[in-house]
Amino acid sequence: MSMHGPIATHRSATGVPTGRLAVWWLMASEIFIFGGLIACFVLFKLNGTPGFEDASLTSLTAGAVNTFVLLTSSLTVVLAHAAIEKGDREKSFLYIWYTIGGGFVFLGVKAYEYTGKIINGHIITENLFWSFYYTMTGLHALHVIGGMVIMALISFDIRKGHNYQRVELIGIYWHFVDLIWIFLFPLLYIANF
Amino acid sequence: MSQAATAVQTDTNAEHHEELSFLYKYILPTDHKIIAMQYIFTGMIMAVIGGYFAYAFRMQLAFPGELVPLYGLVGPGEYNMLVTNHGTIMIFWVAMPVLIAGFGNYIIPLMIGCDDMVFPRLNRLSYQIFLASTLVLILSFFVKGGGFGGAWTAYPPLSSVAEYSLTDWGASLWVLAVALEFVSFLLGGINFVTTTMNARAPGMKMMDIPIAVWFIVLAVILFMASVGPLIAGAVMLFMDQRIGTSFFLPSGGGDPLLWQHLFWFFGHPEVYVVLLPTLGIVADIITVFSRKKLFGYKTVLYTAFATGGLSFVVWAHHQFIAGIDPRMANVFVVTTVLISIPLAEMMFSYIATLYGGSIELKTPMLWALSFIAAFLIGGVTGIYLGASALDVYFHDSYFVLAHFHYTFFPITIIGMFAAITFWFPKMFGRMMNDTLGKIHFWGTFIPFNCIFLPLFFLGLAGQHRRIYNYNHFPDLATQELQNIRIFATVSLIVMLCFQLVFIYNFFVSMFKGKKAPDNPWNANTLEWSTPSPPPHGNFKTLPTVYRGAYEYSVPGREMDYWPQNEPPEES
Amino acid sequence: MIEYFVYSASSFAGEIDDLFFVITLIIGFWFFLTFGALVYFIFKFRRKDGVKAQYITGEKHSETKWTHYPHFAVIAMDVVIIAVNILVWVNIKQTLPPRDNLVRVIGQQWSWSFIHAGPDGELDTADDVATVNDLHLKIGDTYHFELQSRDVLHNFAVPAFRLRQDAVPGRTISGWFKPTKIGTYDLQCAEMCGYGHGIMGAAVTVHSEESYNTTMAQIQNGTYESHYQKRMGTKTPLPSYTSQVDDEDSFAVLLASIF
Amino acid sequence: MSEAYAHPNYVKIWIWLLVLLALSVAGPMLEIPTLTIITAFGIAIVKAFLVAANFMHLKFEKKIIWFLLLMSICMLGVFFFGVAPDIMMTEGDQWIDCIADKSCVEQRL
Repeated sequence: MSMHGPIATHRSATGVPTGRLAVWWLMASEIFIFGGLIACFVLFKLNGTPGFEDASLTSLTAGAVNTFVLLTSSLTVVLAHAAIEKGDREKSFLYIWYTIGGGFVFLGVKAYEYTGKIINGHIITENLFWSFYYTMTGLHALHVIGGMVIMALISFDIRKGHNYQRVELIGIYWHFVDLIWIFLFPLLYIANF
Repeated sequence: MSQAATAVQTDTNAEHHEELSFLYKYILPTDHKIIAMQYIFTGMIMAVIGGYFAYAFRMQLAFPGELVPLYGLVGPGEYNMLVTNHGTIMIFWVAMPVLIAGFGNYIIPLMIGCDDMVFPRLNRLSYQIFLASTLVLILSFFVKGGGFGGAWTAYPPLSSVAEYSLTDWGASLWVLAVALEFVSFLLGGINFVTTTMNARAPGMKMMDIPIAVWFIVLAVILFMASVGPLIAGAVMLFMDQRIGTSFFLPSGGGDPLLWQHLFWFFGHPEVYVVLLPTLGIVADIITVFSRKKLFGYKTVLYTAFATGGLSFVVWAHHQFIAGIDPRMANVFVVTTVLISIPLAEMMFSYIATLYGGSIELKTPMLWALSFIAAFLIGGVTGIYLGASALDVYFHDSYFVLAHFHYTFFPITIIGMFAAITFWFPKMFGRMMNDTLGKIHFWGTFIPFNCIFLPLFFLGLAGQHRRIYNYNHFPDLATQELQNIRIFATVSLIVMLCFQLVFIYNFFVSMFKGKKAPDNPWNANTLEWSTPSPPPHGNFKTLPTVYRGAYEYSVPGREMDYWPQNEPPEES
Repeated sequence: MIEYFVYSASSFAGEIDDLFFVITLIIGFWFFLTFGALVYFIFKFRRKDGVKAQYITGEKHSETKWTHYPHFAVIAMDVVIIAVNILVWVNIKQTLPPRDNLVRVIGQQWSWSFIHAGPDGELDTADDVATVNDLHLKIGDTYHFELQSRDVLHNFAVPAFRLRQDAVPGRTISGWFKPTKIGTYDLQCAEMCGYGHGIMGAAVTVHSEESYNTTMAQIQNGTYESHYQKRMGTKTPLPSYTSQVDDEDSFAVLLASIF
Repeated sequence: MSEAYAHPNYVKIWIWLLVLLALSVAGPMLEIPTLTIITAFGIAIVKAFLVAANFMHLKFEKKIIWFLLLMSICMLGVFFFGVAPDIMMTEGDQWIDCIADKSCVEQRL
């Protein structure tokens, strides 16, 4: 969607702008990737595989703090979108950087949590629960990092005054990352029976 | 995006597309046509590798223990590696890039009348990821221990534990290559679907889209909806291999059957992912060369929807005897056999399209008709395997092998040749030699049947797949069965030799062929309304569509075709 | 039709052969019908100068009936196939008839171990008889098998019995068969299991009662000569048989002797 | 951005989300397993819906997007229930023995 993009990009036979439609398709395929992992986790958990009682060892506080951080960053990114719609570039820029800051806090808490677990000997190969724990949260953290990088690029772009619609697109992606966490939180931190 | 709703509809787009340097035109292109060529050529190179592998292991089967000319000795480990990578390459690196990514890229923007994909740079990125996956796969043949040899289904624990597979890095690189390839096609797929949904020419309604585009998009949607769990599974398998987790290892609480489910939940829709584009291309070709409207456009479309939907609920028929719950098998038998209904109806519609036509047997038409004939055999033999009780006998036998080669060969190879011979004039602006094309056709189609028809009988005789030397099984080491194996191998060599005719024809026609007119086949769809080859930006003036894609031989018109973009006469 | 190629040596082999026959009839009918129509149309409607193709949309009822009626017929025949198949399947895999005898089959890379239950009909007792790559069965007995794997997936496949079942590590899968024909048959591993997959065979011998008892006694005395090895030694040499194959053979025998 | 729609009050939604979060954290403290499942997963679904509908503007989105997302979730459901009988009902190696006993099969069916 550069300035010289093809005409095709600006057509909209469905009524949904092309960029947003593509992001929704991306979200649909991400549902399958995370959904597949979560489905496997649930299958093993309901099957009573030994090791899944270790869910009680995860830190509920850390999980809750991270949920809070992600929910708040979701708020800021949607406010960034609202601001850019009014044409307020500087405010939008600021809100995007609040969101990125939220991402850093999230990763910090995550790192603290991982450290604590590894010191206590709960490494990825200990049992199936910890394998799933590190795989799922790790994949999620990769999505967080990816989102932060893209957001940083976009923030400078909009300050220069182009590609405003991308704020909404990265917003949808960020909310999706938030949604995944909303489901990972009860699975990994709360349901410890 | 503010101009999105009010897209400038018929501006001349020449000023967007200034001349590009060689680097940006051919190496880092954003033009969908060049990217399509990149996919097609990469796919064809991989097809040569896959064919070479087939040659090596078929020689070993016919003359066990002998040195294979141009290869050397095929030992058991090498044999496993050859069959595994033959399967992987032919499905993931030939069928998918050529038919979906290659021809999808080429014909979607042209057929729906826009100047490019909606995300040209995403398109380039997805090709580059694909190329990386190709290189990773090729690299995996040369690491210590050799390429992965655990069958293309990669069932753990064999694939996840190096001590069992004896291919430590070969297996990991294989998983990595496949996962990269999936990511590439996910990105490409998003592009295809969005393009078709949003960037259609003004006036083109859903029911005016050519079947080829419909089917490629359906295939992409099937792919996107099925591949997710397998990407998750590939991550898990990779971690089993390299980190030592035990998602699929019973000793650590995991379950090997889980991978089979993840794999086949993707693997069965994948069959339809590669099938649908060819069916669509064939539909377009038979209408053009029989000068007929497609029989029951909507019926064909709905049968494809039904097939696609059903394909998601049949996956466990690959696992009837894999230790799944036997009661679940009954459910999957019902869904599997049900899939014959929409596919049969679709085939009936295709054949009915020929009725009352004016059939001209040009090379593309020969390929298209031979596809229908060969796919009929592949389709009906699938019924045997969908029946769980017969699967008890046929599972992993040569019957299965012959069956899916009777589907995959028509899909991949015949479909590829049909598409190439049909769109060659558009791609390169020159005609292919029809006589050489026909020689190549008969030289491919007859040996193809000679290879795979006998294998059905080997399957009936209880011969198993993936065994490098049948001398170890006294029941199978009889002279009669060995004669069949030799016959199949000789046919294969004959077929491979005839491919030289194609390669000669392809390259000579590309540079020295007769100049092609804009619309050599008198076809209706939009790609034929632009010069051959289309310039960067495709159309001088972006077209407007007035009618469906298959208005051939309309009564009361002098011409027997009626291009989609021709304005209706004032009356 | 399968019988033409392979002995049918178990009680349910006939059912599977019949199912094959039923399906062959049905799909043969459809195949020749559609294939005939295809070929006929190609020859009948060739391009002739001055003859224009007909304009048929395929959307009117008078036209769609040509594809719809056959497709209803396909549904009817599908129901037949499903019904016959489920009858056979339920018999083979879903019900377990009372057993006369028991054998444990253990697959590993790349050989088969068999533990015959012995006279008492129970496993894990003192009279168990263990063999490698040699399964001995008594004709007419209904056998239950317990299928296990030590490492990767294997498949317990005896074509003459029309029997096939994956061995999954971590699970014990049971099933049944009833040999009905005396003779020695191939057992092949039918699931890719690595380097030696191509040599992972065994000999299944169906004995009369008398010969079964003799063989079992011989095994316990240690005077038994492996059927598997005898069989591998007497196979018909092929035209291109070379010394390399012999090397592989001895490898197989070596492997067999280890376990 | 061409479509004009009123922005919902995002801060209000956010406060709701935080309340729900507090509830789901408080849920397990009562130590009633059934209640925990309801608070944990029920609330997760409500939260997900709130985020999707308001923050992601699904409320204002075309029906086709809903269809797309629901289709994904349905397919996951198909996957889960197709796999569940094999992976979950194994209980080690007992299930085939259960098949062996005919009365047991009838009970299960």
